[in-house]
Amino acid sequence: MQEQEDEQTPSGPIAGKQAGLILDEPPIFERSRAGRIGVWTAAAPAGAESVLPAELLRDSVDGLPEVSEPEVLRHFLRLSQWNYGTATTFYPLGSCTMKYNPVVNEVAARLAGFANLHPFADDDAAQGALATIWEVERILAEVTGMDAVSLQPAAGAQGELAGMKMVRAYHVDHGRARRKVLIPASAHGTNPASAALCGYTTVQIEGNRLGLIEAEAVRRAMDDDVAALMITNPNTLGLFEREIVQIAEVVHSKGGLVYLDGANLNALMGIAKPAHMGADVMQINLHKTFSTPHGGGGPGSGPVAVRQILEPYLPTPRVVCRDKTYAWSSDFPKTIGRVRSFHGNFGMHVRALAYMLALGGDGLKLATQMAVLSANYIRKSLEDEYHLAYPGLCMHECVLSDKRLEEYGIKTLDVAKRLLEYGFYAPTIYFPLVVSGAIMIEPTETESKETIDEFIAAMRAIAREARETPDVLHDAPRRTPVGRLDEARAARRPVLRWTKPETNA
Amino acid sequence: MQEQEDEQTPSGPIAGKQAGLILDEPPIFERSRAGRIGVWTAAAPAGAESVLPAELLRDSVDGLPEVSEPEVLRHFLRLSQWNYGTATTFYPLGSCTMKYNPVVNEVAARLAGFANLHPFADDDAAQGALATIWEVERILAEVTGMDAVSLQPAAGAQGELAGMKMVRAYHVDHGRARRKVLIPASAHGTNPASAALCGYTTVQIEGNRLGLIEAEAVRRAMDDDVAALMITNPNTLGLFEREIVQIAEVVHSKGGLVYLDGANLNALMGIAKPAHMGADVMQINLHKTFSTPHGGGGPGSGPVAVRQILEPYLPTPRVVCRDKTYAWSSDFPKTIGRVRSFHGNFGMHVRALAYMLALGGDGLKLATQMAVLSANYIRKSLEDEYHLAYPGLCMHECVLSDKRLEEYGIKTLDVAKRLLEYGFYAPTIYFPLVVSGAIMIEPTETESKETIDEFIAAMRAIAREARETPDVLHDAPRRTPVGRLDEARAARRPVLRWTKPETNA
Amino acid sequence: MRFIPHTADDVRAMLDHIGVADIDDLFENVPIELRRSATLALAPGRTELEVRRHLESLAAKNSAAAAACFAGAGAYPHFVPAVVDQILQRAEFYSAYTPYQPEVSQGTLQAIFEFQTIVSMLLGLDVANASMYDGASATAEAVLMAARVRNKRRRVIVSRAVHPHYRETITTYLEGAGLIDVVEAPIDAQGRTDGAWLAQNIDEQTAAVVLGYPNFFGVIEDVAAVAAIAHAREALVITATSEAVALGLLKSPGELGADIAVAEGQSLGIPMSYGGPGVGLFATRSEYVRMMPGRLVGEANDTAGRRGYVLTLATREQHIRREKATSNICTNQGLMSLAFTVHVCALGKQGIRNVALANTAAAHRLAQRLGSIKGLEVPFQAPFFNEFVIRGKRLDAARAAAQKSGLLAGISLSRWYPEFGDAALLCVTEVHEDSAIDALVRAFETAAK
Amino acid sequence: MRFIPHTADDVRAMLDHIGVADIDDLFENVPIELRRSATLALAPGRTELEVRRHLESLAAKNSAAAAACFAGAGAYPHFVPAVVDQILQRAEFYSAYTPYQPEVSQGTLQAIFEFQTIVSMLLGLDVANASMYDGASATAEAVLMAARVRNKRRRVIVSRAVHPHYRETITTYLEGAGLIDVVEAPIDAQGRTDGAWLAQNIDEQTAAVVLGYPNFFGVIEDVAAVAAIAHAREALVITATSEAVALGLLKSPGELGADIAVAEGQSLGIPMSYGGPGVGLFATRSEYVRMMPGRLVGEANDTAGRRGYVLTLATREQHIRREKATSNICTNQGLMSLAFTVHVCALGKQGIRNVALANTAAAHRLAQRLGSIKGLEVPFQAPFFNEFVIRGKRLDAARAAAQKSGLLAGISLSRWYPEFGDAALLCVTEVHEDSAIDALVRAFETAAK
Ligand SMILES: Cc1ncc(COP(=O)(O)O)c(C=O)c1O
Ligand SMILES: Cc1ncc(COP(=O)(O)O)c(C=O)c1O
Repeated sequence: MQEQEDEQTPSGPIAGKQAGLILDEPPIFERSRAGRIGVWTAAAPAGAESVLPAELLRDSVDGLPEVSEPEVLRHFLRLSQWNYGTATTFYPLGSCTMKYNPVVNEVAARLAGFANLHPFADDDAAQGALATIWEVERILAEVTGMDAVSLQPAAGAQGELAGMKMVRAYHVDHGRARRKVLIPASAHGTNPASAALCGYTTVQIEGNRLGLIEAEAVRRAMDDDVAALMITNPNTLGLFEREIVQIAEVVHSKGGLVYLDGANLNALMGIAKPAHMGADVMQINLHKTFSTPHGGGGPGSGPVAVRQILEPYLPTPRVVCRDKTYAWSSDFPKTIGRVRSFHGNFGMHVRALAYMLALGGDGLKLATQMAVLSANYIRKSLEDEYHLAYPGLCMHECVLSDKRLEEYGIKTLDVAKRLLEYGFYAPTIYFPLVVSGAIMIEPTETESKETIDEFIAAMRAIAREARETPDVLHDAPRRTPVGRLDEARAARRPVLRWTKPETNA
Repeated sequence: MQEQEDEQTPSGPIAGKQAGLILDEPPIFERSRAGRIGVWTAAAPAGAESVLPAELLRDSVDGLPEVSEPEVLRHFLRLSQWNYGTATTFYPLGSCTMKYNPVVNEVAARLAGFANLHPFADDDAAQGALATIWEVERILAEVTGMDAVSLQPAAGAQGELAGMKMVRAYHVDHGRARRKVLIPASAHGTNPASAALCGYTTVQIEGNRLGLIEAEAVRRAMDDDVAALMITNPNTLGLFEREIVQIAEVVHSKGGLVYLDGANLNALMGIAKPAHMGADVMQINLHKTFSTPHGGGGPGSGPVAVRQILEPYLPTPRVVCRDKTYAWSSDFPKTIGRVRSFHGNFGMHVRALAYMLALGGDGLKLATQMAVLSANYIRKSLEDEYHLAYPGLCMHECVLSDKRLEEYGIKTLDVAKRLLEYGFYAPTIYFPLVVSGAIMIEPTETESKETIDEFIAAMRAIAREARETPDVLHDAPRRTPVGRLDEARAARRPVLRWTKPETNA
Repeated sequence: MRFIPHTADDVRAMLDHIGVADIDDLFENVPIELRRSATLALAPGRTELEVRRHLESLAAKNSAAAAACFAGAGAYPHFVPAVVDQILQRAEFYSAYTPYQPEVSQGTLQAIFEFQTIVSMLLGLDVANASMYDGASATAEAVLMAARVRNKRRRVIVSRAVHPHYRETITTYLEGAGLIDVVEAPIDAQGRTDGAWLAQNIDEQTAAVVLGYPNFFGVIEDVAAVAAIAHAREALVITATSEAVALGLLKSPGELGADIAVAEGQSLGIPMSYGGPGVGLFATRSEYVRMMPGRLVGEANDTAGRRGYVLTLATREQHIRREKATSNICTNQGLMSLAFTVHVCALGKQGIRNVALANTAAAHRLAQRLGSIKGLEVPFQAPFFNEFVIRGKRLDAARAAAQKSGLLAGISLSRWYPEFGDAALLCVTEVHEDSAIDALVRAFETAAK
Repeated sequence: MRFIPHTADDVRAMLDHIGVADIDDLFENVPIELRRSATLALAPGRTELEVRRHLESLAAKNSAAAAACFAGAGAYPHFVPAVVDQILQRAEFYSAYTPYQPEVSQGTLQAIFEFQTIVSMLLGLDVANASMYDGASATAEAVLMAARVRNKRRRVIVSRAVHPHYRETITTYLEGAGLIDVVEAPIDAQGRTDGAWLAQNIDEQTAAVVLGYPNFFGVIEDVAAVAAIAHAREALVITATSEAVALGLLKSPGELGADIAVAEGQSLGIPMSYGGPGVGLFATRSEYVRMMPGRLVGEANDTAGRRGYVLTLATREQHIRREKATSNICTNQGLMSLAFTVHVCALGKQGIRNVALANTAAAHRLAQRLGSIKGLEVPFQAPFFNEFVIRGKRLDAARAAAQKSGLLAGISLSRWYPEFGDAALLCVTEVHEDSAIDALVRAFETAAK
């Protein structure tokens, strides 16, 4: 059975090697043995136990593992090998911009002058860090056309939160907060969630049959109780909102603001600036467009950029520059305040700067061009085999669906699981919600044509398998470290932490 | 078939996971596309092409790959995942002391103050490096009991070469070079090869039925044309040469010298000092006993240590210390000269020092004790299922053989290949040559009892399989990235470099 | 370009396949006016060597990074064993996304499951999430969650001894998000939150009370006493810990009665890095699990019964629930939670306690030495962990003098607590060598003369 | 102990299973007198923090490491892109042994196969081995191999312009190993090996002639001319390159007629690290492959026809052939060959040429500037790569002055070449910034006044 499957596997990352060995590794607590230690800390100084009143102290933390350093290293090395990452294979996860993470960024962020710097160091003893933040802000302003930037937010969603808090502060300042925020149906979940966190009611705007928001639709929904439109451009269908300028005019004409979700900035560098589209405020995901690693779910960095009218509301403190000397300033009375401690995920700022300098203006534009080229190439190569949600040119990603596979009993999930067996990570699936069974593919500019061709071949083979041997897809993946996991049961009876097996207790 | 096999697999590193995915990767030349580049070097300065006469220059190097940085990283990451290493699994390779390589060693060797130091830096601007070498020499002298040490040799075999060159220089100095070197039959191949490189004829000494060299056997072979005895202690059977002191006396009584192969020093720290055994000269493999990584075949470091009578012959330059100031000195007229450039594999000296300091005297002794304990535990746990080459206590390793499996058509090679499938690297096999079908197991002190128990269980299961389902062994390994490779054919028609496939040419 | 593999031939072939003449044609849906004005006035790309030199020169301008750092206040200098970064540099970890496809993300998932387990052990609560951005936003999220749990109540009491950044973040997060008042609880003479005030002010309108543990002054709050009061009025107790090492020694928040406990995990495994990235820890009682913000990883079995891990209870989250989600958080601090996990595993049960003991002993020794200098005093008598306040007339001069000798001699408190006058918060950990501590004492002695 | 997992319980259980009472009983075969005197007078173990501090303090005492290094002479300051070390830090690579079990060592094996391919391309010869210790010992092994190939000949000619360490190593290796004389070929006025002398002295007793390429003075030898002479007398030509970057620009040794070409690979991917570890490159014509020293990796197929790699032609080696082996080498420089491979792949065809061009252009510019300073001269007129000799009366003073400004201003030649008087060897590479070059010129100008 296994072998039969193998034969059906076309060329691609997994061709040419045997099934391979995965070394197993239990939760580290099961490796624990009383008395082992992984870092040899100096013995606690004599008398240390009695420095604090005994009633304040706990016993040693029950359950923490006791393992030697070799075991710690081996444990996490084995775990790491169960992951796919962009560094090991193509990771066409739509909306996530899984581009290559340059190694030099990692070196830069680890320089002692950055890594060992306390956030409350005096400004004059931290000029390099301040300059780093300042340079990143300037470059982001240039790329987006916006007037001012704060790097404080920790990720895209927090950038949205900061942005929408500013929208709110602006309106409060101009009379009243207003109550509604318009959000296209295709928007990312963080958009409505962030708006709600600011106390706004969300009003959904539907796209037209081309997947686009029409100025007319916005006009219909727009009134003077609308604080803002939160729009993603290119949108999550990978399409450029062609009426964006008119849409912004509609919003502005009623005193509303335009929040632009900048998660898809990788499609725009050197091509179009959000400020020119009419955006008043946007977040930028450094971990998407500017190559800082996703880290298995963070840390990210979600700078928020604004036009002049919103600048007074930016989070504080902000870097100011006088006579080539940088300083933190909190002297912005209208600020929304802070959204987190210190100065943001500074380590990510360093990495982003390294990337920006490496590419330069031309390189950033080239990145956008090649990302869009690759996405269109994939779209064109798959639209005969898969239903393309919306026809025509796409930007940096394209959205297919399982529509044509349904008749064979195949769902998007099956396609995704089978792709894993071909040695590729899966595209984003079932998002955006407006496309039933969405398969959202974002190649980025850092993948070679050969890799993309292998991916296309795999996708085409899977479409064929769907028609001819659908069970191969239903049973997939069989060659990954584990097979399909029972998520429904996991949610019904959540086991969210390790506990000692009863028998050992 | 595959699945049937799975069921026979007992608990151990591979239990509990599916077969797993290995991502394939061709030779990097097949990834090459004209115009790609992985490091963006500055364009050659204008006119650079004409700085040198054109007839001296080659075209760009034909065949070198052209790949982007993401492809370079991905290529080598995938390759790395096809390897077992001590960091990922138990690696009981006898005679190689595959102990844990502490991570802090790697950090230390990469400190800019070491990594960026030019070997011809003035001594006063390199005091830290000189002190590092000095400290390592002092600690090695203490562990071995020897009087002086040179860290110049690049690996164990080069340490042997330096040592035997010194033996020769000594004898030349004392009249004549002599012509013969006595070497036990169980010795490592580098011993006779090193002796031969010094112009010596080797005379083989057989061990007794306990696997040991008897003083009497040495006496019989010893005459005044014998320059030295090269002896390994503990020997490659993992046995301590009990008559070592008497043996040395025999050799010395005829004016010969005793070369001790110190590759097995991990069995001796704090237990017995080679100098006290009568050794005049020895090499130490820092990459075995002192935890510097083996690196897939180096770099190693093979310091040579001597008693006073041989000190004048040590390689130069040597570190000397006056008033707490260190300097290189070549003022040793009787030196054998240098065996390589500069000061040895200095990066390995830094790592070894980090290790020595971490363990300290007590820790080094504990390492030896636990290494010997683990080896005996394995021996005791397997001697009923496998033929034990020599009975009784062993030191840091034990040698089994395939004697009892022959009747089932199973050879040592089959056992080794099946072990790979169980998730373990194989022991050293077919060495030492004096044991037919040798299986030489060295656990070292850095493996936990649980891991050793898993290994024992696997070995016992394999012995059972040999009797019951021998084909499972013959067919092994089937779950590694490739199966058994045709080594005979590879040697008959050697393909030692990549060439463009004819069709693409 | 070294990160972009497309050759001229590739581009041509791809354009042909798509059926467009050139790259610009791909952007025809972008209005031409936008395209015309999109030029980037940025320098051209640089070689890796140039990039590295530029960043190195910036790093070199942070002289404070080379100082012996006696500053804590939310970011702590601790020793991180090399094994931690060895793991963080595994590209399979750092270059993966949030583990949406569990079959090829078991490494990340199991590591998070271990993280959740460790966090719940340290905080003494049933369940922990996969991380929040940092201690400050985790505290704000805890307050929001408390307001959901006690959704009829309109008030949250936050101790003035909670880290000022955490308090500011609470304020920002709460502004506009429902109609909840934040009331500040005062500090008593011992540096603790004023118990008497709390006894009077926690009422039926109070959803939760937030304490630092230890608080911003390093002082160990009497959480149990506060919890007794709060629980009597069915208010929740939230503790916020910015020095996670303390959790290796002090009674856990859960044991003392906290209903939600959050922390900043930077102290364990993560360099200070000018304040970020760190990692927010978030734990609570299992009865509240469906009200929690953030991702959760749970155990699951595959079709063959193998143990594995998946993202679970996602119906709380923004990508499913959108405006009704428990939080807007999406990307969290994944890799930093791994750093935390590796460090705690390497320390283990024994090691974390040893480090905590070494910290508190060293801090108390220094407090004693400084307190005995004429003109200086340690104003708060309540037990503290590894930070303490020192007060004195010439303190700023002393700190400036220390700085000249390469010491970062604590943080001045006046910007947040003008009422304390000349006061500084000092921190001592296992990284401080005797020589640096002696130098600090000397600098203070000299300035006091 | 943090690297040793055995608990007291483990030890007890293992001893019981073995059937001995205590640890000492395991050593009963070791004579008691030896055991009694084996105590180690060494300090107790240290924590990781202490170890790191100690090593950091030693590293800090190497002030030369921070200098702008204009010294080459066998070890070269080059830029190493970060991707190289990222790969070297993969524990699967660094913690593996020589790939004895090919099925679980394909990573190492394929990387070596790629290394062999790249080395043979760079050196322009058919076949390269898996590495030697360094350039010096590779040269000595080449001489030994030539003596095997021409096993009736008794003489080897080594140019005086070959790196002094390489020459010394040849002498050491040859001493006693057969009866081969090493004869030194003189240098001509251009800094090249004296061609006329060679024409006269290469004879039927000459097994091989060894040239530096470039030679120790950076000068590009006329290998083709020497090869013509040598081959006419059936002597082999060996070239030794210590600056491997030159191979990206200069005609390959193989193309020029070398029969064996060796090199030190440190320049590509490996920090100077006080001179080691580097990596020795070794290549020759395929007809001599069975006479080669060192390991070889070859392509092979598995039982299912899959492509894979194995150690091959091991019958040349010590572990099979023992005293009849072609060399005693066992452990080589595996991980450094990987560094070399990764760096060359990252540079690629274009990049390596660009770097080489940048090097030679910068070196020539500096030579010109220095040569035009009064009192200084560039004595050799032959073309050079990135190193050149400079001579002048007050040179040592100039170099000392430069050192004060943080420059390592080349290597004095007098210890090896007293005949040159006050002369130094300078090296310029892509790492030298204009500011450092200007500072060097200024220091020399000032001293010349
Ligand atoms: C379109 C869009 N908006 C917002 C976000 C939220 O960004 P983050 O995950 O950094 O919080 C994402 C990320 O997935 C996104 O794809
Ligand atoms: C007993 C013995 N001697 C000598 C050597 C040679 O050491 P190296 O490989 O460092 O040259 C070895 C290594 O395998 C060995 O095991």
